[in-house]
Amino acid sequence: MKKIINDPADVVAESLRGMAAAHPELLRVRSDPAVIVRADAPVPGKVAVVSGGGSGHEPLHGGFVGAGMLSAAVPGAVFTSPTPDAVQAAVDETSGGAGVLLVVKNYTGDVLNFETAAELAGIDGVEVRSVIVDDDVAVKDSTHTAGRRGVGGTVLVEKIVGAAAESGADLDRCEELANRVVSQVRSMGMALTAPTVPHAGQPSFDLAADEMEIGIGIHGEPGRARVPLTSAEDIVRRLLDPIVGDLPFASGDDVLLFTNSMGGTPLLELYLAHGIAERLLAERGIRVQRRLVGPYVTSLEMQGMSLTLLKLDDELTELWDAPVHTAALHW
Amino acid sequence: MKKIINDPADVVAESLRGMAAAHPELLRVRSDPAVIVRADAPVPGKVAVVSGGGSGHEPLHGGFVGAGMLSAAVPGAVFTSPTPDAVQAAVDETSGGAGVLLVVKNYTGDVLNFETAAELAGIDGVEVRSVIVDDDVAVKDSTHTAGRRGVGGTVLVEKIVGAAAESGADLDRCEELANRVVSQVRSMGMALTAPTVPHAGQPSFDLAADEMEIGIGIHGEPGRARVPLTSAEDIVRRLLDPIVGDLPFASGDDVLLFTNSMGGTPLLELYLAHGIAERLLAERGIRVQRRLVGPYVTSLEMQGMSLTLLKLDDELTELWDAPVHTAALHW
Amino acid sequence: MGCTAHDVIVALRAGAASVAEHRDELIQLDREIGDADHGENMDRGFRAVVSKVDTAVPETPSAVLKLTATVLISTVGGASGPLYGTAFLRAAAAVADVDELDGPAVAKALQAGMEGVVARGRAVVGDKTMVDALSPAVEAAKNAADSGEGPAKVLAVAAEAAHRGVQATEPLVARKGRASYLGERSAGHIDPGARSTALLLSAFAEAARSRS
Amino acid sequence: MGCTAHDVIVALRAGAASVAEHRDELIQLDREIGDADHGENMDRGFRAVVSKVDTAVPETPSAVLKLTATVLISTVGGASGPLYGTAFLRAAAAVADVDELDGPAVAKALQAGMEGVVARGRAVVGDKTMVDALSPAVEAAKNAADSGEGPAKVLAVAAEAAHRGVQATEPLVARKGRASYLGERSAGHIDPGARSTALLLSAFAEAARSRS
Ligand SMILES: Nc1ncnc2c1ncn2[C@@H]1O[C@H](COP(=O)(O)OP(=O)(O)O)[C@@H](O)[C@H]1O
Ligand SMILES: Nc1ncnc2c1ncn2[C@@H]1O[C@H](COP(=O)(O)OP(=O)(O)O)[C@@H](O)[C@H]1O
Ligand SMILES: [Mg+2]
Ligand SMILES: [Mg+2]
Ligand SMILES: [Mg+2]
Ligand SMILES: [Mg+2]
Repeated sequence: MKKIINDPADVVAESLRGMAAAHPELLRVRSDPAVIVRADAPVPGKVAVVSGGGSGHEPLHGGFVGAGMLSAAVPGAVFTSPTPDAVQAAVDETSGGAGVLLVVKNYTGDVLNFETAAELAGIDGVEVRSVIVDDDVAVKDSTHTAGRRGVGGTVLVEKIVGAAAESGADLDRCEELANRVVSQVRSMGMALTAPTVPHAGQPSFDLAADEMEIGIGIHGEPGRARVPLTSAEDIVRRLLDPIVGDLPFASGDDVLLFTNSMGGTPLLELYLAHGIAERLLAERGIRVQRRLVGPYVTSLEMQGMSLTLLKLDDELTELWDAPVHTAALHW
Repeated sequence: MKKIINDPADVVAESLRGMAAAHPELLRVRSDPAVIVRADAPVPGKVAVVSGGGSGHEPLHGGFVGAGMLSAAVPGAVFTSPTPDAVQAAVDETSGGAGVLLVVKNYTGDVLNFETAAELAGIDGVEVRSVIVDDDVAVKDSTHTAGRRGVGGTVLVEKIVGAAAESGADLDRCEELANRVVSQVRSMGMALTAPTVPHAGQPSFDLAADEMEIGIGIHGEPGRARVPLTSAEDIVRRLLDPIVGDLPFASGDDVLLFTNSMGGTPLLELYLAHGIAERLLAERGIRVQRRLVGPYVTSLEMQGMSLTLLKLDDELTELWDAPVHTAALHW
Repeated sequence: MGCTAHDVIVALRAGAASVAEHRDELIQLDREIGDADHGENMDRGFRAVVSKVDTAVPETPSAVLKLTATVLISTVGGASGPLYGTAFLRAAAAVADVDELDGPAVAKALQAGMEGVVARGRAVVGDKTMVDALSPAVEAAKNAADSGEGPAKVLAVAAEAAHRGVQATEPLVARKGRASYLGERSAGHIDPGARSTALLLSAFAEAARSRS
Repeated sequence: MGCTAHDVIVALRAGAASVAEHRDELIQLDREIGDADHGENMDRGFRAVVSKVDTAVPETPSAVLKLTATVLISTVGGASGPLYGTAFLRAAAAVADVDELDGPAVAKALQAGMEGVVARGRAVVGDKTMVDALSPAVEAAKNAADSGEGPAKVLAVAAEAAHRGVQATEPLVARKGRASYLGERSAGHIDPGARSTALLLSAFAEAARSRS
């Protein structure tokens, strides 16, 4: 295993120490349990937006803590959802009296742990609501299964609802907006290589030199299908077609296109793929009005990419454009 | 070779197309020869700051084009410096009458091609100056050799001189500032894996599972020494000691610490390393006043990192803090 | 002879040792159809349990189980943390009023534990989860307790049934948890959570046997 | 019999073909002590030269060499682009007034080319660069021309000397170009630019030979 780490057991804690050192003006980090908190939290009278999940997806979620986005992020062990006490600590640190919205990616672990935390916080008298993000069209949705995963769409939910909370929107409104984004966002990802979890010490799956995984998640879990490696043109089509077909997105729609690197894919390739996606969408008459291109929801050093499409309306566009001051998004 | 590309010969051109699509408000891309130009260039009455070099180091340089930083970036083929006609085109597109400053990384190819371009531009009546960045302490400096490479320090030069140009500083002043930064900045890098250049199709060097390269550059050229893979603590020390010893940096110095990912190293590890560097500098009484942490000068998908230290004074700090609006740096 | 609080602690230590010993195997199973952390999660959790019961010294079996639940919930994370946590919490509640666990109490605790897992995770038998190990274990335990067996025997048959349940997960297509994302590709692999359940029950049974 | 503009074009085509054929070898040499692009750079450049001389049809040897220089400068990039470009530019200037190149003219062109490389790159013999191939080639060419040899023979001895120069780069520690970053580790490898120089000279010599 080739990593710049000390003891694998200390990776998350040591990384958080570095993050705290890197961004003193944006955030503070508390430990035991670990929570990344906006520097000026709690902000009185405003809804706090809290998210979290396993570590290894950086900058998700800690890189989105700051004015206009998350009030706190709760980092679990690598690829392991955080525990309820940690989520509860985040609620305690950020609650400003106007309620707390938990943004939860739809994984059994995240849902169960955040659910428990919400119960505990409710007992303490803090009004807590949860929104479940499940944008991954690679997973078949059904009431009998765990349902779709939350992936790239999570960033868009966090940005938009964070902007609303910053502007003073109340908890009902933040919840409604978050659910609106969830209902209008779809994603799909692929991988060329597997990530290596520090405590596991070996790649999460084996992939031949001429193969790729389509419909991959962000936890090193294998994808839906293993297929021969093809061209960027083909890869982008394979991701875009199911996304567009699912909502569905139609000619004349205004959208935000988010081209995401899974970590190990260089920007050179990512922009190349983004250009193809823009062209294919233009051919369908779908109008890309906003874009985000970069490594924002990663799976350690995994090479691969995902595409996320959000149907925009004036309100969502305005909230997307609103100022944001975090380590990873800043405008 | 596992990459999200079409024909290897078209990688740079296709990537630039995607970049243009991604950032219409920041930049435009002209082709034949390829140049990434700030959207509002030329800005009359202001010094234009132009840089460039081989592609594959993204976001360097194109990601730094925009208000407060670069007026244009000239992307060569992957790891190959651009040709003089391309640099000249960048000068033509950005010259606003107050002169043009070329920020050149110290590689024989870059120096020769930019030198020729400066001559050509001079013939056309545009006043052009060059500053050579050579911050890599891994390379022994001598008048009989090619000298030190330009690496991470380049970003700091571009940011600071870009801010000065934006504020209306004249060419003399921009040149003086750029040279001041060069004289006060030092870097060193290491790698865990090799990058694969698309046209080469195989990794630039072979490295065993338990080895790392210390003193690596950003072009897939092997480093100064191949040593057994060690801990993050040891790696950071091996980079920091030569940097601190070279200028030298001393107790009481105010510095900017730039912890850079070579591309494939995840943020989780990078923050961990950054935390160690902050601690080691604090132990020496060197005061970290500003920081930059992320993948800013990369070598495709290479796993590894570099550290860059810049000695700050009030003026440099103010210029670092000045607003910047580019794809990769924005505040 | 019933199980005292001390006996339960000894059993938990044995469970923790078994989890530690099989950590890499559980990681490998989870690597195949999940995210390669189940062994690490369980090991982290049970280490914490062991170090906690060393200092806290709870006085009834129920108190030991409740402490175990709290520690697991706050250290394991992932899906298995809340699920195992709830199982121990419900087991604690089910035996709240006794000082020693006899055969029927052990069977009742197991049953309550499983009901807790189902209440939280909504999995049914055949979904390829720890429920596939728990369900036959609970049934076997109940039968043994009904025939008047003591804790050691009840746990022994439960463990045996659980291991059969583990094997039965192999051909299944997962419908719950992370493995469900794989669809058909999840078939042909054993469920890691079912495996850890069976390992724990075996360790508990062995601890009870050597005590008796 | 001297070399006309047409002959120079034929020689350049042969050079381009040789570079294309050895593209991967040059990449591999550059991979060992550089950045794995020399073969790609040269191939891109000489392809462009060939397609340019097809359309532009320059009328004198000097004009062909000058066009080659401009195309190389604007397509090769890297260190080799300006260096080879300058070499062809200076060679063009050196033979500006003749319609056909005789032996001495070829030797003069080579000499001027090398001086151009040195003027730009400031390398001396032993720095492990293309100068290590050019320098013996220039000397051999001069001697042959002085003894009255024609272009074919002048180029042949130059090529032969260049190949010896290439071999001589192997043990050297690089002091110029990208390989110099490797310090002592650059020893034990052949310099890619020296190799491409020798390949070009061989191809030019072969073209001249088959014509005569
Ligand atoms: N809904 C569920 N009901 C019961 N057990 C489940 C459920 N979801 C997951 N599990 C169990 O949890 C195990 C995985 O645990 P673990 O790897 O620690 O968590 P995660 O899946 O979050 O990485 C699975 O093997 C399965 O036995
Ligand atoms: N200063 C110099 N003088 C002469 N030749 C040089 C010099 N620097 C580099 N070279 C030649 O250029 C070759 C490398 O060319 P190339 O790989 O195309 O460019 P780059 O080094 O920019 O990647 C070297 O093998 C060497 O022969
Ligand atoms: Mg997990
Ligand atoms: Mg090069
Ligand atoms: Mg798991
Ligand atoms: Mg090269």
